[in-house]
Amino acid sequence: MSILVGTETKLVVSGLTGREGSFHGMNNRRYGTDLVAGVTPGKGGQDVEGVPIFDTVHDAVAETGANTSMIFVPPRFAADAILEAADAGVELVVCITEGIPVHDMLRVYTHLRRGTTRLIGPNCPGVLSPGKSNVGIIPAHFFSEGNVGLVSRSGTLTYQIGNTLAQRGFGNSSIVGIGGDPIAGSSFIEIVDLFERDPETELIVMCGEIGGEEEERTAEYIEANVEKPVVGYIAGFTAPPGKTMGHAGAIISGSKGTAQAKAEALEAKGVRVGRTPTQVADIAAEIVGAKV
Amino acid sequence: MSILVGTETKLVVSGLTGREGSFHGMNNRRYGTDLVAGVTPGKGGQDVEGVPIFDTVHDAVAETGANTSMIFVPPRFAADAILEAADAGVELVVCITEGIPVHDMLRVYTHLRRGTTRLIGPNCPGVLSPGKSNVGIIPAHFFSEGNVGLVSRSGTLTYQIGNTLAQRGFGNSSIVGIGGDPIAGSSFIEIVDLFERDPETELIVMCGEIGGEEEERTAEYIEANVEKPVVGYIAGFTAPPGKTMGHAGAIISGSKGTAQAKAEALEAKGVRVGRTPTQVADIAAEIVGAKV
Amino acid sequence: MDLLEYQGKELFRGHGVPVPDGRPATTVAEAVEAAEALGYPVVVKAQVLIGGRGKAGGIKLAKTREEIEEHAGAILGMDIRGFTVHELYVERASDIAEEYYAAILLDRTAKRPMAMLSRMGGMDVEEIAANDPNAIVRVYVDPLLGFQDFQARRLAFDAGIAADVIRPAGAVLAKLYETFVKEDALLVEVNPLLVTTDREVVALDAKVTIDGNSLFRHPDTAAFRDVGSEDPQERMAKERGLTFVKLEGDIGILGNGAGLVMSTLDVVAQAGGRPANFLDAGGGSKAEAIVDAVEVILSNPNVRAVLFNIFGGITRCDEVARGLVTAFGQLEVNVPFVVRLEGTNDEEGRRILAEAELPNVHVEKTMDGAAERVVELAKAGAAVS
Amino acid sequence: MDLLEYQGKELFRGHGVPVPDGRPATTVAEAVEAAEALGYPVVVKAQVLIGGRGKAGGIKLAKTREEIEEHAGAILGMDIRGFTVHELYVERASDIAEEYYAAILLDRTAKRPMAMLSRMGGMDVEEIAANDPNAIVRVYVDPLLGFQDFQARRLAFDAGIAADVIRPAGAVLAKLYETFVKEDALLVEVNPLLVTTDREVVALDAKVTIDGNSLFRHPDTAAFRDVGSEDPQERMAKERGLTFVKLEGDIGILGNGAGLVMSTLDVVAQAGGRPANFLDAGGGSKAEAIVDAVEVILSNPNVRAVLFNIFGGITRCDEVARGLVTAFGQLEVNVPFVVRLEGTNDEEGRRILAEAELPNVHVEKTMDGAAERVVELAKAGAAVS
Repeated sequence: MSILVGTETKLVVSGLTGREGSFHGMNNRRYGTDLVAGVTPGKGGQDVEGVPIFDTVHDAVAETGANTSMIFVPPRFAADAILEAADAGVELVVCITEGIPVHDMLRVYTHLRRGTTRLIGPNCPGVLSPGKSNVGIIPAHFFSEGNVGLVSRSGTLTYQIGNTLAQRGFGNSSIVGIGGDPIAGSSFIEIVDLFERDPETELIVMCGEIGGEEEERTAEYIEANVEKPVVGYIAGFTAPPGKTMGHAGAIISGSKGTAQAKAEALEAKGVRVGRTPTQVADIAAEIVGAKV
Repeated sequence: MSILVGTETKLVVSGLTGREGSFHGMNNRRYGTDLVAGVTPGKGGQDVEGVPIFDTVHDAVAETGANTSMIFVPPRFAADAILEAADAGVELVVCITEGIPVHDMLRVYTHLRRGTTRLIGPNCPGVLSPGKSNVGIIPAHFFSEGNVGLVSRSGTLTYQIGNTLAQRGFGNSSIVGIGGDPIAGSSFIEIVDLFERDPETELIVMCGEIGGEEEERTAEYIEANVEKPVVGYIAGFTAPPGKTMGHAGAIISGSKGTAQAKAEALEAKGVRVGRTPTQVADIAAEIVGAKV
Repeated sequence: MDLLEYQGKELFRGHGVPVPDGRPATTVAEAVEAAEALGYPVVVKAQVLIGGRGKAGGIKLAKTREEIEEHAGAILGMDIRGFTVHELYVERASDIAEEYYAAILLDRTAKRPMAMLSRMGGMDVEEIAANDPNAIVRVYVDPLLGFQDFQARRLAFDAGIAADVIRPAGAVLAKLYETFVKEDALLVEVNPLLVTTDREVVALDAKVTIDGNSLFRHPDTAAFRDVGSEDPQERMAKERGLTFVKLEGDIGILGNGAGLVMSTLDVVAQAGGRPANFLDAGGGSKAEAIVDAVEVILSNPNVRAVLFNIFGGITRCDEVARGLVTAFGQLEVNVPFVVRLEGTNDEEGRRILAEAELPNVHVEKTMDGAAERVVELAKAGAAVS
Repeated sequence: MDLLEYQGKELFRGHGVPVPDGRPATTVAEAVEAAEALGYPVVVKAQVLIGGRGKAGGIKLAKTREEIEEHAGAILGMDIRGFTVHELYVERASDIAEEYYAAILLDRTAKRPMAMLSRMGGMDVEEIAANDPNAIVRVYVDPLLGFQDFQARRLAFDAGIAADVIRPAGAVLAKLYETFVKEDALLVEVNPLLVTTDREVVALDAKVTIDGNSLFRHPDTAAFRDVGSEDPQERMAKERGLTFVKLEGDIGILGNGAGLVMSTLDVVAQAGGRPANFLDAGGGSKAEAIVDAVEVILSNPNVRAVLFNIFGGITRCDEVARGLVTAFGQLEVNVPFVVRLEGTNDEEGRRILAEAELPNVHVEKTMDGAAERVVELAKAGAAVS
């Protein structure tokens, strides 16, 4: 088992004919992901290394039964591509694109919340279920199958943490990068909840950052709803306070959002927090037993 | 029992300080409706015959526990008043106002569908549950408690049908005018479904009009889901075909929408249709037994 | 409220929908002036609220001053399926490469806007739709989200329009949707949506219906209201705030509430009569409205008898009775009236009528009885005349 | 992207938010010209991206030519909490009856816009909020539905603003929301939102933050970008597309990905070091980006050692190594570098570095080890100098 992507994943990539899209799409296919289609308006009927290209996601879904979409189009077209995938009935949309305007994502997020399509990202590295399927840009060769579910707001830090864990012998059920944008399609809580219900996952590692209140809210959720052990990591203890000109942000967030506050919130709810990636691996090893 | 309004109804009226609002609001109160509040921005703190007025529906709900709203504000402010009532957590909004722009209602309707507030109307006579509560402008003195649930798209025709039934000795569980606007908050199907689940209702009378496909869709729903006997009436057999300039409407509706088509659709699904109000009463009497 | 072609195109221009240059004209001289300003060739088009103008000879190409004079003169005053041509639109002629069909409308069943596109425009679209439903592709629009680029692409690819105009046609669809929303339209239809030989996408026609309830926020559109082209009786009714539709029969009908009036028409028809009109005096009808309504009904010379069918809710029957008495005092009434008053203050209303002793006014208690009586009286009137 | 007051007010004007007449100025002469054109009394205001201008003496009333000359001269070049004043805004003075506070911002937690109103504006709103959370009332806005009239009324009534300005204040809130959406703002804040003695509601200040990702559709706003008021090192980084924040320490940091860089800062701090900067070379960093990054880092004279912490995903470690070799060829490098390359093509990267035999470049395999090493080197460098 794994979460979000797996052997049943049938992937359609919006932007497969682009440089990045084809590089990572083909990378995912080489990993074993069932890449069934690409979408590029006006290139319907062509193919990329044998993968058929369609003009619309609707056509791709109708012809190939794609159930998962990866978005690799430029930021100004990405919101539309997400909406298109959702409208075509795709269950999971993984949006890699970075730099989508926040107001675009506000509309997309609010709309998607009222439907059944789940969005991961944008500005995220995607989802990897080692040994099964890779949808995104996570370098899969560092990771092997195992019992640690990893969820993170940042990209390379995810690889760093995952790699540190791997060096201690841990494999992963799934690795989910939810992205660090202000409006992310999926939250820590939702992914932690999926890991909680995933039989393969025995330990959940949650890798947060300064800003927002996601980690604090997740701490409360974990205490109330999660049986499996969770190890936390928060980046940004020495980050400079953001230069915010207005007061409005401070009014609504108060002192929340610092790494210290987040780590304390997690620890107050019984989630052990590593101060470095190495400490995270140490704690994980203590809890479920190191393999190395 | 009854549907939508009853002894548990606590009514707040938006526009209670207006001429029509106060006339009908007080009329409803005299009937026994628990009129707990009125809302008129800027008149908070005043009262109308002892009913407290608030500046916002939120205040009214917080102070009085109102669970039902009646909208009596002019058309250009009515959409906002509906949204306000829904935002304040009111369960049922009955909008009497006629002449609300269709695009306003499109937005309101789409928004409300994603929440839990039910809207009756706009441009409707409201809901009467004889002997319990009257929310709207239905002249209650013609109707008495009984076992016939009546739902209608038009106002005076409802009274006419209800009165014809009353003259045959039928009383009503509830009388619901859903309004004839292109975008009505509640459909025949929803009200028929409520009557189906209402223990007091033994017979459902559904009073439609030409235009749209509501009656046809309701016929299908009734066949599949409704056990109780339903009697139909459709107004407009001799109505002139509407003068529509464009073709688009005809393309999407085809030959649907005529009284003949609607009556046939209902009869094809086993719903008997009276050709005049008197025939409706005759059929009702045949089915459940005339009282007079 | 239906707009004439040139009015619709004025709205289109305001929202960036490309349309050929053109000018309205109400006389031959104005048409010539317009053509000279625009440059030949031009097309001169009858401005009437009915389709099939081309087949009826209401659209003509003019390459010279002589031709525009000839055509404008011929078309002005022409009768097109019952509509007299009072206005022309003179437009620069376009070089046609492709003719598509595009529309945005409110789908009452889905309670959503629907956008439609077909590559088979320029002809009778209803017929095409009947023969091949797939020829016209459709998408629903979420009114809170608005029309999305992907929906434009989907329409364009599914309709199979030319590859090189998929982008501009999509942009036009988006602007048509903007027109639909911002102008409070119920329908925005373009047939044909033209691709010129220069591969530009242009709206060659415009059929726009505006929601009358929204006119308070569209003063410019409200000013379009062209009373000149309406039936004079319907215009009189509209000016007085009454909902009136003229019919072919001889029994004048008045009721309160559209549903009740429709039902009254049906009951009269079942009794063997032929209604002369649909007239809804509205909820809460006051005495003055009744006087107006009687005047409108009697302005139709075909009327041989009149049926008042009032079920009082907000409307008070005594008000209606008073209005009728006033109307008999102010107007010359030569046909019998059957009056059925039921509901709020019905006894008072009947008392007022009885006391007024109006000539040839018959009070009936039930709708069925009233219908039978008015049919009898109309037939008797027809036999006499 | 934060806007200066006068830039924010320009956006406000475009959306109908009432603001006093005013003109920007960069010299005393321009300020005088502005004041003469506007008419005295005027207020001359320092244009800096930091609050507390008034307390710092950056806002002055001028009733005469002499006063504007004096104040403009004093404020230009003034240092306000680390920001040098390069620009002024000269504005007609307003007669103040009430001072409110209004803001629209993105609430990241709820993932919705939030509108706020308080009748206690004009002072330190953060403090008021801390003392009395109810002093500032808030509503969430559904981004698909938009800001509704009832929400404006609710804010106004709940905030307890003067009854006679509830309507105009609500209209201003609606226009601020329009500004927020149409301009792709993350924050629109007005403090004070003024009620003049004529009972007009006017935005006396404007704090607007625009989403940098949206600038492609706001060319006018993009032109506002005022590089003059930024730290020169940060400006250099921005021009080269690098995310850079200057810090107080002596260890230059480069990583790929914001999260990894933050983590690197933390690990260095845990090892006893003090980072000199945050620099994210971004995903997929190419050799040229690395050269730029090295130049930016070394432009800080405090730097005594540099840590490269790369975990290759999209970024290829060989590219990073090549970039570093190029940088050493083009730039004068006098401090030690610790380089940790892991991930995609890491062996190739380490081979390139080994072959280049760069002076004083130390390769470490783990993040912890690299952090310890760079801290040692920085301390050694500090001891030497």
